[in-house]
Amino acid sequence: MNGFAKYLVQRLFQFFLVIFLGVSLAFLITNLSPVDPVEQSVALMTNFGATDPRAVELMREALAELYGLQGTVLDQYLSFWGRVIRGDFGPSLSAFPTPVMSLIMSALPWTIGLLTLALAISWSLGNLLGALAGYYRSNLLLRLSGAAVMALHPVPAYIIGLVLLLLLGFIWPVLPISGGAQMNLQPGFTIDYIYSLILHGTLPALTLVLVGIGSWFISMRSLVSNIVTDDHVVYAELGGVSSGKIFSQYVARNALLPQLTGLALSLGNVFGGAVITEFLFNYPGVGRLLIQGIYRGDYSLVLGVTTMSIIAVAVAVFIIDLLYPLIDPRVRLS
Amino acid sequence: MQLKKLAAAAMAIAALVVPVAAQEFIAGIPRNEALIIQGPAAQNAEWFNLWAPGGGASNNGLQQLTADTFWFINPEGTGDAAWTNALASDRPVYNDDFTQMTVTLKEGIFWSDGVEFTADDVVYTVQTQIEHPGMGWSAPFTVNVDSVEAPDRNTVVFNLKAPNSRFHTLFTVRWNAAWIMPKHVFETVDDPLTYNANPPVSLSAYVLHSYDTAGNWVIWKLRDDWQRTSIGMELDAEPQVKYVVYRNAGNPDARVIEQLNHNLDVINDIAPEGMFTIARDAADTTATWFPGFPFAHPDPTLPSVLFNHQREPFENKDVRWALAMLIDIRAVAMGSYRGAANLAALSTPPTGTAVTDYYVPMQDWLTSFELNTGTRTIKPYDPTVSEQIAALVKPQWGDQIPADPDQLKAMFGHGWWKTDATAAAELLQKAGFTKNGNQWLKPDGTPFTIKLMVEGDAIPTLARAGTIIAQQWSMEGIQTTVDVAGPTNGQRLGGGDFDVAIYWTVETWGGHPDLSFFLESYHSSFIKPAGEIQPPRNLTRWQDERLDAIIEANRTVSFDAPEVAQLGMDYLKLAVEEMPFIPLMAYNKFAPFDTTYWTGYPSAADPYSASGPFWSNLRYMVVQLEANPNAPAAQ
Amino acid sequence: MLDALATPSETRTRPILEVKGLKAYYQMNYFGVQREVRAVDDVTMTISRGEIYGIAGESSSGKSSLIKTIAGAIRPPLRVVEGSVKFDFGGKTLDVYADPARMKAARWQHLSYIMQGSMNVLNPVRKVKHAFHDFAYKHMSLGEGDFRQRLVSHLERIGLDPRVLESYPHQLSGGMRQRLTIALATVCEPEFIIADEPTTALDVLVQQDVLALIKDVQRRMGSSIIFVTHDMTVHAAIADRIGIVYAGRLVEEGPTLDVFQQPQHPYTAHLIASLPRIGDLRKRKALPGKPPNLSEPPSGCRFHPRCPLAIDICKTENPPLETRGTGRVACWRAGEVEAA
Amino acid sequence: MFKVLIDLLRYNREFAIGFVLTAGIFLFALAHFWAPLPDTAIYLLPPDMPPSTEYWFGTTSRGQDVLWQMSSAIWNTMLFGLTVTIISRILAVAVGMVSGYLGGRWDQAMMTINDTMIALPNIPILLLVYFVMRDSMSWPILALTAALLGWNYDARLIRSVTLSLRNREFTRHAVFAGMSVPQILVRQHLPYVMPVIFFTAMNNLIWAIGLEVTLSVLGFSDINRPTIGGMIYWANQHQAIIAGIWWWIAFPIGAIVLLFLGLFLLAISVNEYIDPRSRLSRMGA
Repeated sequence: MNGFAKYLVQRLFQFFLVIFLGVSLAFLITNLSPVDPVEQSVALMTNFGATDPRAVELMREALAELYGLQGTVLDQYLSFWGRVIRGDFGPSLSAFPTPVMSLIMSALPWTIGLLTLALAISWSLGNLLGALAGYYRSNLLLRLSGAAVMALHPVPAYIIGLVLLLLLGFIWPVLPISGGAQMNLQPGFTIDYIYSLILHGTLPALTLVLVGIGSWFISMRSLVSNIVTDDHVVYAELGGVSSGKIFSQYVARNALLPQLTGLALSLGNVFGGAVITEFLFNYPGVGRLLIQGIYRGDYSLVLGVTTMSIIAVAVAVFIIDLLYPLIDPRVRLS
Repeated sequence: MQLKKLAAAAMAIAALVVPVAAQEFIAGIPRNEALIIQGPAAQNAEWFNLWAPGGGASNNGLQQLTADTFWFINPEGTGDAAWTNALASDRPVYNDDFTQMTVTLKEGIFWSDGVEFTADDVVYTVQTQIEHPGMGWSAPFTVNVDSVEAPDRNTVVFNLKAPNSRFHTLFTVRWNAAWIMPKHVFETVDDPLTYNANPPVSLSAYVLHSYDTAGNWVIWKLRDDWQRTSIGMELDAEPQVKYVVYRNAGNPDARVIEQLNHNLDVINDIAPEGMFTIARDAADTTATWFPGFPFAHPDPTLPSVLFNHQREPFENKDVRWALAMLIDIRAVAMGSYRGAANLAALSTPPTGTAVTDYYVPMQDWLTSFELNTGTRTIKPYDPTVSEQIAALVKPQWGDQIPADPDQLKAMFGHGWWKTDATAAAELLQKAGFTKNGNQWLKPDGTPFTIKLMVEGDAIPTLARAGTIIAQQWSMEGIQTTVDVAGPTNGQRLGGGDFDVAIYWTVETWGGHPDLSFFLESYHSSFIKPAGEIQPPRNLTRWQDERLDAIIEANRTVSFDAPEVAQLGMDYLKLAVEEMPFIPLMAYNKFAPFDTTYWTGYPSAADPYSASGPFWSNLRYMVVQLEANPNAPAAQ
Repeated sequence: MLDALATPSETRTRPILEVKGLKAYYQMNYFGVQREVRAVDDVTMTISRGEIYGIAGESSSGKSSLIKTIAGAIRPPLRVVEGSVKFDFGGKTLDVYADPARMKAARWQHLSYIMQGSMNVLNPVRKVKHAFHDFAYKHMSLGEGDFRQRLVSHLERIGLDPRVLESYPHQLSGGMRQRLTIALATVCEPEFIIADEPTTALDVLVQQDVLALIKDVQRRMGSSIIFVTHDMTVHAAIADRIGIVYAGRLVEEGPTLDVFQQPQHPYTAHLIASLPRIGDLRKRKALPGKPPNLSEPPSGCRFHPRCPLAIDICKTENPPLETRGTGRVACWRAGEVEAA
Repeated sequence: MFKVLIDLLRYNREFAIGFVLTAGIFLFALAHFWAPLPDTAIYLLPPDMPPSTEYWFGTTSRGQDVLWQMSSAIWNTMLFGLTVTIISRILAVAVGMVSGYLGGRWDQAMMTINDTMIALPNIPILLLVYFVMRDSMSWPILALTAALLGWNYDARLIRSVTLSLRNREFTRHAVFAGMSVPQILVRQHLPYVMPVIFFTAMNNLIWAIGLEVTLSVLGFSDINRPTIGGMIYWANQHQAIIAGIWWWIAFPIGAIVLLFLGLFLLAISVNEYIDPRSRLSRMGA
């Protein structure tokens, strides 16, 4: 049990380190930004309509107070940590005065849902195919499907998404290409709403799946082709254990463990893919929020989203780390 | 067993795909009662307070459909037809020295919650915003208004701190204006700046029905008591549009696809190619400002080549003229708008009344205008540009291009400057520049290079114009690189952090010859030193006594006085001589309408309203639309 | 069909394992490089019922390949090129390489295998009991309960606490794991057990009782064992007969005692000579050179480059394996060898 | 090494295909030095011309020849990718080998930081950097940023290899022979790590190019400089797809996919070649 405790402590330390470095990095980068929030929103507000020149002066002073950007960089850094802990990134500039946090919170469920679904599919499918391909090396069909997913694997998410959008949204318009759910539909556990969620989620999810499945396939296949030469597998074969059982209980099962760690390590990149996909399909998630924030020069929003996504990914990784021992006895009992 | 798996997967996808048609496009709302308009991705979806910062520019229908104020000007209208009394029963009444404005209000107008609208709401609107700096219209009120009172429930009297013959323009809607606040609602909240006004009470014909917390759509529905609004009481029949849906239809491609799929009736703006695609693939279900090429609706906005007068050598008029002479406007028109541009040689948009008030009368002056290149004088104006563009686009559009020169002028503008490299060279030499090989050197001997700033994706046509002009200058020996500023564009323009930029620094009423809308801010007293933020409009920081004189004169004449147009011409002539910025064209907006469900959209032939979905005049279009009898039956 | 006619009396006398002219080579063709390693070269031998047969030889002499080939535990690039391996289970002949299906069915029921480095033969992420279930359950027609009973009693007999069934391999010591693999190999009481270096990885003390255990089990079940180890002391301890392998060939074979007392092949003599003896203080003379490269073995007798007695014929002619006294030997100068 | 290359070419189909694809595309990219027109020039050719004998891949709506645009675009994109790869390789090798060789506390500390960086989501951080740099975001800066984010995963791989070498005979000998740590790492270990570096380099290159495409497509890069992503960006600006100018998008995407495929095949075949187990089966033993 002691070893288990040690493991937990390590993971916990890692977890906090990720958050500390990530958040500091985010603050540092943003703090160098040339974007002056006050001028940003003055610009946002005076873009249209007659505005008396003298009037803008007053507006500027008023806003400087509202956004409260005083003090040295250190002060700002410390107060930023305070805000991170309180989960308060101040008001969004492009959606003033809505707090950045509430924007993120309303967007987060969409992203989490999309990612979890896509990851679940790509991870299990990729691993299944990869494992089969690694174990039954001669099977032609597996070879072909392998070639297919591997050909897709390096293609950037944006391109795959674009192609899907054209195929299923334009040339053969069968799926909604924009938004998260049908308009004017009450959110809730109704058949209609869930069905609508699935419809709108299909294209983005499919994109992420096609992007993700390749790497799982490849790593799983090589893992398996290594494991099959391990003693315990050879021995089981000499023991006359049925090949189905060997595959499931002696090969795949063991190969899944490193893949789980891989899942934790890859989350960061997966999130990146989600950003692009959400932007492409106008999916109301954190990724779209981030890109909108950038397009509108909304620095508090961009900072907020980046920080939150770093934390979110860290949390997800931590959760996986916590689950890992349940599956690998070598960590649990030692 | 693999085959089985694949087959199963295929089945699953098919199962997902097939019943899509079954799900109606908007839940619970008959498609043929709803007008679907391209909206923004509203981030503050829960926010409906128009008067607090950020709320002021919400394009999701809030100000277009629920807010109201005294007057509207239709940027497309001409003469009196352009003017609409909304909440006010009549035009503004000033005293002789323009220190007091009196407004009489219409009777029988009610808020959507049943409370009657009175002069008290107006007084409250002005006073509350003066008390709360940071509210949208606080500053102009603070600057202008000494006191405001309501002698009776239908009359409001504004006492001004200083003479201002244009004070009423604060309450006159072009794109937007100072909207009247519901006193009875805001009274009850402690801080009007943090109050999200959700759900909003409406003073106009439509009221909030439902919205997406993710900000992808807002649905407005016709008020049952629509007659009790300033717009409703003028109508003789109930508006046929029962619901207005502002939806964020995604990126430009998605917008076009959605309109082709009849899921988006009104597009705000797309690239020319998108417009042409719709015109090609859905000609018989699409209405546009011009029935054929160039399709586009010209906004009363003037994209120009802006020079930073506080950076040498752009303070030198000869340099500015030289750069103008190096532009081949035909290439710019073709490159930016594929020819569908309404060119402007004068420094005011060639739209609405400006055509009759300025462009037509000033043609002779333009043709005879002489420019001294230092070695000789030339007549740079070319009135035949529209014919030349017509010739360029004829191969693609054939019969859609008329022969009649006047029609061509309406489509492509009245004329522009000739491309004249030698004149440009002479002007540069006059300014002390020297040419070394194919590279111009500044008087101090350093190479003359330019960073040309464009905003980018937000306004693709201008970004394209920028790249072409940059190329034309580079080819003539002035190395020019395009610089995409993105969202910092506004800030950098305001801060004077640019050499040369493509943007607009001139916007007009469109429907009225008065130029004060932008000209007021051109007075030298507002010009800031480099680095500081310049108030909106005079982004080039052009400074000229003659200009100040015109502005001061304009302040003293009343809005509708005939002198206004005269002063306007003085300004335009001065602008041609000085070339403070190079006007290019009207901001042409491709806003195709889908006629599958609705007909009777405004057009060049019947310009009864602005066509931009984000313009507040849109409400006059919405209530005029007629359901298409041949529309597919509601599912 | 001959087997079918065989009478019980014959079957009892018939050897349980017959290896005829067995040749197994590593054959590689990778990136155009053609290589052939003669790991097992023309081996012929028989093992009778209830016998413990030990195979000895230096490391990389091919003895491991030989036993793998016999167990049918080889995978490419090691292939059987010639010869046959035949078992005789219950009067039925089973040709390992002719009938893989029956071979698979026979595993664990009739013959089990104890693998080299059996530290890692158990799946690290599954409890021990699953291994027993997977390997043995189908062979003994028992209900879950009875099967469980059988396991427990079997483990106890072998001296293992039945609770090990509920633990994971990494929780057990090397010795316990080795015992487990033996328990696993013997739980079905097979007629034939193949053991590849069963004790190598263990320290001396553990070695002793593992050996004792093997011998004990074998006596109780009367099954035959063939095992490989380079450790002559182990052979001395349990083998009835031993065979000496050099460079892929069987060079000498005979009853353990005779081979130890009267080695007939110079190589055997050397192996035995190099064993430490109590009270013997003479310095052992190391054998010059090292085992030949099996991909291009020396001509004639493969031992001749290192043989103190080598003569011309040894360099050219490969000596046949001939019966001599109680055993067989392949050497031109057999007999002139005397135990040092 | 060269001999190995020949062998691979002769006897490994994946490698052969991969090599041909990559080399072919590289040559095609090289051709842009002989382009008839400057690659930034626009509206010099008739726009929207479909593929024909005159314009093999057609022309863009900006009046450019898609063929020559692609040539420069691939060149610039590859240049970006290689820069990222090289910088990140240096980092990965340094960290990986040092950490692996030192082992113990150092190893733990370095790997903790390493894993931390792996857990950081790249794209948001890159976007953040772009958001800060704006138009001063030149491609070398972008490359540097990407490189700083793209080395951790491979550092882990390299470290594990070095870790295994650490306890090998020859390392001890080297230590006794009094070789300094850098000497040991460079002379003794690097040769073993080299194949891993090569393999990871391929994947990293793919990753970097994908990054370039993604960012440029969003317009988050210098739009004056033709790249694959840039081409798609401009095509989107002109709504090329729905306008039916498919060749403007299809050919660049096709090219990039081929390039990816080529690199990928190289990567896996090399991986197979260096995989100790498949090597084992080659050597026999």
